[in-house]
Amino acid sequence: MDQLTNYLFIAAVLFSLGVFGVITRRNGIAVLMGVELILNAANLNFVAFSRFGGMNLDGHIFGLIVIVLAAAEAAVALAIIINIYNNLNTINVDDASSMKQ
Amino acid sequence: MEQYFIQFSLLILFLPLAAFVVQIFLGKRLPRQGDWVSISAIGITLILSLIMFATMLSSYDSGFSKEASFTWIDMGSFSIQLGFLIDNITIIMLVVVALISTCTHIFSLEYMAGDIRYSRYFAYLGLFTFSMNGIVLANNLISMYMSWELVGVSSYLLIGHWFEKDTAANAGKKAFLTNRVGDIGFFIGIMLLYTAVGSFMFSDIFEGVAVGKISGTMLTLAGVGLFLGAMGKSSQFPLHIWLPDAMEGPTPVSALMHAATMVAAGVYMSVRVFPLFSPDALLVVAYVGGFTALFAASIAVTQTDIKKVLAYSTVSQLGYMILAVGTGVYTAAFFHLLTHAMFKANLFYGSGSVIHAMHHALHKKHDHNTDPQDMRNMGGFKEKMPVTYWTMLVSTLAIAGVPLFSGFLSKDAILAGTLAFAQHHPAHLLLPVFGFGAAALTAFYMFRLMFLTFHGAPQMPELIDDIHESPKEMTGPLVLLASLSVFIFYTLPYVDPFSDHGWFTDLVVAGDSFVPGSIPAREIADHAHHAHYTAMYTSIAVAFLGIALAVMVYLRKVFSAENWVKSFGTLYDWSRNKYYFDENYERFLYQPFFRLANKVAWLDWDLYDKYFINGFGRFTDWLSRVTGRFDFEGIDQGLVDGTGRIVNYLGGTFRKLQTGRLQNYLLYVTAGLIILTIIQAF
Amino acid sequence: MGILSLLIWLPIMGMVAIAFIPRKYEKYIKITAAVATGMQLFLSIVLWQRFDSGIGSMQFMERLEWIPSFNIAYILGVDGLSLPMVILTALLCFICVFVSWNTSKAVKGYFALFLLLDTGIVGVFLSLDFFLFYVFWEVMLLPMYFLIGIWGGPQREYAAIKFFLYTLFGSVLMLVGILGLYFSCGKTFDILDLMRIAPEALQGVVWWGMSGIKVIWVLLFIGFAIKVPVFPFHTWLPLAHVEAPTAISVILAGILLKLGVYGILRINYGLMPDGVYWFSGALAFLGLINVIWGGLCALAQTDLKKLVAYSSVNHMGYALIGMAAVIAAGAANGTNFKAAQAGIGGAVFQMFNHGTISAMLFILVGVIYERAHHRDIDGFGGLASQMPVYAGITAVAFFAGLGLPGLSGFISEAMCFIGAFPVYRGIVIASTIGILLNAAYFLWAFQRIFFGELNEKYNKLPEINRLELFTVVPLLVITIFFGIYPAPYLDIIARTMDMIINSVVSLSTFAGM
Amino acid sequence: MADMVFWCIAALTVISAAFVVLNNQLLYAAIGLLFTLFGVAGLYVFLWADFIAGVQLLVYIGGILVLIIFGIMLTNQISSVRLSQTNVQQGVGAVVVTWLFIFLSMVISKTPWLIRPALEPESTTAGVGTLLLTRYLLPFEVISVLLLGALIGAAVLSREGN
Repeated sequence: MDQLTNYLFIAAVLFSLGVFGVITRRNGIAVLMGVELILNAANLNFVAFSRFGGMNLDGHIFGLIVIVLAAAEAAVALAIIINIYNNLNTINVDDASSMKQ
Repeated sequence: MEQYFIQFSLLILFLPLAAFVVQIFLGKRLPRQGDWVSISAIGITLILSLIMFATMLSSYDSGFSKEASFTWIDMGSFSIQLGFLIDNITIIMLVVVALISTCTHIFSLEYMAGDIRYSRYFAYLGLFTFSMNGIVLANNLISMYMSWELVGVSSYLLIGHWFEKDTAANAGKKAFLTNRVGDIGFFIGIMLLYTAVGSFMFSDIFEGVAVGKISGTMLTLAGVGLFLGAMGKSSQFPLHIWLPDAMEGPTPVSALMHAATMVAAGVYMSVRVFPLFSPDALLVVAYVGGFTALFAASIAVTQTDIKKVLAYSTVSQLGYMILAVGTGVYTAAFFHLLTHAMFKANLFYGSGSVIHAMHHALHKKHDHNTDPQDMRNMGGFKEKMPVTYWTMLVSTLAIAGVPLFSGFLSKDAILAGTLAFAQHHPAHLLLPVFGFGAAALTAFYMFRLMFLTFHGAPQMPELIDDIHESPKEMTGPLVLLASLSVFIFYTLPYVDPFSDHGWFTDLVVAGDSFVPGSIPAREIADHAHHAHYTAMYTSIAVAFLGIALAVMVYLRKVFSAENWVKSFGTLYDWSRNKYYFDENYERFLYQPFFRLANKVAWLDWDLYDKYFINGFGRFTDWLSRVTGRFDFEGIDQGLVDGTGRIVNYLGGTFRKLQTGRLQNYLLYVTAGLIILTIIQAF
Repeated sequence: MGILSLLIWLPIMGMVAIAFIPRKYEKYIKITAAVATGMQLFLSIVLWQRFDSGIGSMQFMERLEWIPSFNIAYILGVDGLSLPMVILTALLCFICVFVSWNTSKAVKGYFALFLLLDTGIVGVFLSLDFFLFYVFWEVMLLPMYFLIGIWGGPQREYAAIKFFLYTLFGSVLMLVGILGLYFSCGKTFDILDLMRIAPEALQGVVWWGMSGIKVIWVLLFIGFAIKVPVFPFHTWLPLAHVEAPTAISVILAGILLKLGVYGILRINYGLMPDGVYWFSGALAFLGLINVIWGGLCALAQTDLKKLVAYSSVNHMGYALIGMAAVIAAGAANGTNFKAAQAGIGGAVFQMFNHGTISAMLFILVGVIYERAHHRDIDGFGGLASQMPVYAGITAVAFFAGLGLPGLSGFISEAMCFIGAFPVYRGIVIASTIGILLNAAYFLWAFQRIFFGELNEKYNKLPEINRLELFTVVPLLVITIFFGIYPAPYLDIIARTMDMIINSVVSLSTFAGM
Repeated sequence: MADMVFWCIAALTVISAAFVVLNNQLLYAAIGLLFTLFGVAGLYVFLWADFIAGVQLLVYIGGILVLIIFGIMLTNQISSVRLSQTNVQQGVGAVVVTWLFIFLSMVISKTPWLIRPALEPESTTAGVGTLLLTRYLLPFEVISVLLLGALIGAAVLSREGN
């Protein structure tokens, strides 16, 4: 538990799973959840580097900012999704293609 | 009193200006259109001048002189001082200006009554008096030049007083421009003197001339330059053309400016700067003056317009004065200026009175086509206008040079000086010929004027009943000035009608010229004195010859004027048409000048600008078209669009990868990333 | 912020304020412009009060770093040469706001551009850094282009583009000259530094076989000469003056032309005294051509505004002749310091006087144009009886233009002549013909417009109104005041003129060449 | 003991994360996300990041997750049978992601990480607070403005009848 690589591996797993989710899911909300996983992986890395880099608190700050961004992103994304749903009656990202050429 | 002279001068100078300002801004709103403002201002001026005159007479000091200056411009090195120079000449001139100006103001009360620009007229008179006094009082060339030009402007404004008439407007412009020609010479003279001496003050300049800071050709040129100014203002040949035209102005103005004072400014200036005229310059002065005297008299002989006769007579008399300056007897010139101012102003007032009467008579008959100034329409006015007749007769006798009258004294002094000059420089015999010839002609044409106007049968009998003597405002000045044409006023305290010896000759004594090598004034005076009797007898003889001729032709009709006209055909035509000066100036000076101006303007605008400057524009335009073509067809169509077409083709190929599905892209990205790292790793 | 900065930036503040006023409140826009320029005028008078005329060098200096890597700084200062010009600018701009009070086309844009122009002009007069000088010089150009091109007469686009190209051509040459100075004089744009360095640093500089001083002198001279305008570069002027709206003609003639003379005196004379000796003969000769050519062209015009425009060409010729007189102070010409002072003082005074007189003339032309809707001199006649006050004021303005003593133009013209006479006798004598030409074209025009029988078409023409009187009378008063008592003006400039003369005389090595 | 707890939490995190991306029932996936987030918070504690852990709990679980569940509820009629979804390109995705994981693992294990000696664990709250209000004041303010903007934007976007 006192090894950097352990945390990095866990973060790598989370990241890979998040990417997989984003690539494969068709439901917008599910895609969003994949993004949350990716963000958590990144956050975990930040904090881990902070801990093993001499308890430098800068990493924590970045982590905080990422959390805030995630919150903002989630709020906006969900608002968009609900809008799409209200207009198209679906939340599948492929179906929302009226802006496609 | 002498200690107050500077203050007096200030008042004399600025009171008329104050009247001018008041009249311009308030004139129309004041009761009686403010004429009383002008009259009281000029009246005070006259009183102050007379006080100064009386003081001068009581102290009886020929060397009196008082000067005051102040710094007007001071830039460190370059500075200009302005100031007053008050000596006996100044005081006499101030009295002349104030006196004639006052008479004119009073005369105008009636003459100009009911004029649409009545207050404006008085305002301009004030401006004129101010600037004329400025010339008189100046102790330096700059303020003299400034006043000089201002006089020109007031003359312009007054000649053009009835500007609705094109002739009046033209005459004003002509007067100003002709004067400007002279002024350019004046200014060049000033610059020559300043460059050499470094000061504008008369005293400094004279000193500089005396020590030889400027001499030889330069001094002559400077003198001629200054004299050119005098020629313009005093209407000397060949710049004489403006004065007869200036008669378009109101007659009182003609009396004040174009007879007595303004035109005399040239003479006054020549008298002032006489000490710096080099002998060569003086010769130029003498010939111009002498020629003008005879030349103008010969024109006056045939004129029929009463004011034109007087105008040419003025030109001729001014020529006399200039001649006197040129021959060195400049005090005689100034003396003639003084006497001439009185009798010529009087003659103009007289003519004004006649014209006034004619005008009213014609007005009553509703006749607007007959020229009220043409002597051929007059005749027999003697009984109808006795005051006018007698006063004019006195002045005519004076101008003709008949003993007992002022003109005799001054003219005699001039002729004596001229004769003496010719005796000592026999090469210049022509000068006295000019002088005596002009004297004979003067006597002739003046009496011709008198006879045609007042004697004989009325030419227009239907008018004669309506011709009346003018009111007191007009006859008052006539009587005053006529009485001042009697010799006694000039010879006191002596009573010899055949000698000019009097207060004037005692108080105004010629000083030596400052030009090294000139004849001393004492010697000139001696020469003139020796020539005095010869000149006197000759001048009396020619005067009576002229008068006799006039009597025989126009009164007794012994000779027929018509026959003379026939036998002198060409000469008569030339004289009648003023030797075609106006026409020739028009043809050889003005017209070519305007053509030049139009050519230059055409060159500037239609050639230089249109073709040369805009040519740059056209060339650039052409160049830009060429480059534009190259740009479009070569670079744009070939290179740029070629690239575009290739890209278009490739895009068509690769577009199949574009699914528009974000997740596909993400997959590609991830896959690409991995492939890249694999390549990197191995 | 010093008083000089305030003077420069006040109009810009006014412009910003105008930008926030909605388009429809035209009245408030005009009032804002009037307040901005009025405050500027007030400040310039304060500046004049606090100015010490006993000192010839720069006063009220301000200095801020701007672009240190190129030695570019924000340097302002005022001396006897620029102070009167600043006051004149402030005065004319203030007056011009009222001249254009009745503008109805795009009022907001008009006044905004006008204030920008104001800033540019004052900036040029006050800046002491060459780069800043150039920036303001260009700032001035652009609003002028739009003001002529949008609010002008029928040929406005043509006139505007011509003005623009002409001036831009000059600016480019000037920029090359500036860069030449920059690189040959120790890489500084500070004019005061350059004044010390340039005369020596430029010694012996040779470019392509030509003396560096001569090249830079000519480049800068052409740049300024176009503004003056000197003879072969003058044809933009009649067109631009004729087509521009009245207020802009006033600014053009009243101030912009002075920038040329100012530039020559400040830059060419200050930085390259050697060149002055080399060029002064040509300068006087160009002045002569300006006088005669401008006079003859004016005589031939039938358009009143064009006549006044050509009279500007004529009048600026006198200033050029006066400027050339500065070499009279040199040893080669008998160290006639008096003449040099008279000449250069006359030239600088002529700048101011022409500024007031030509401004007056253009305003008066505008007055008649607004009533009769044409400017054909022969198309009037007899107006003196219909509009006596207008005729009287015009008469004074015309007389001032023809150099009548008692009005300011006379003194400056006379000083120019007197100063140049010892050095250029022939040229001065030839150019006195100009005095006659002045009188001829002004009096002839006056006669055709005002004298004779009243033209029946115009028997209902209204007299000049109060607003127009308000714009003309201050200029009239100044013209008369300085005509009678020029000392206040000459006191301000005298010491600075001494400095210019001394720098030309002492730093110049050309005198012996 | 601590080791075991660590591995348990690590396992919980990874397994529930896999559940999130693989389960077809959206609601279950969301529940899985809940556990993942808990697990990450636990890991933070092991990394001595007490403040971040707290924030993780408050913001992620208390805010974002609730928001997501709301989203799911609102976009699927309760009456409709399955709150489910289908997946695409699973095969290719799996291959690519596996490769990605392998690559990341290689990077992690081969990199000579520079490890600084750790200090005694202490509360980071004060340190983070100080940093936020000194060195990172501007980013802090910017991010708060961003958050505010995002919230307002979200509110505007989801307004009825838009």
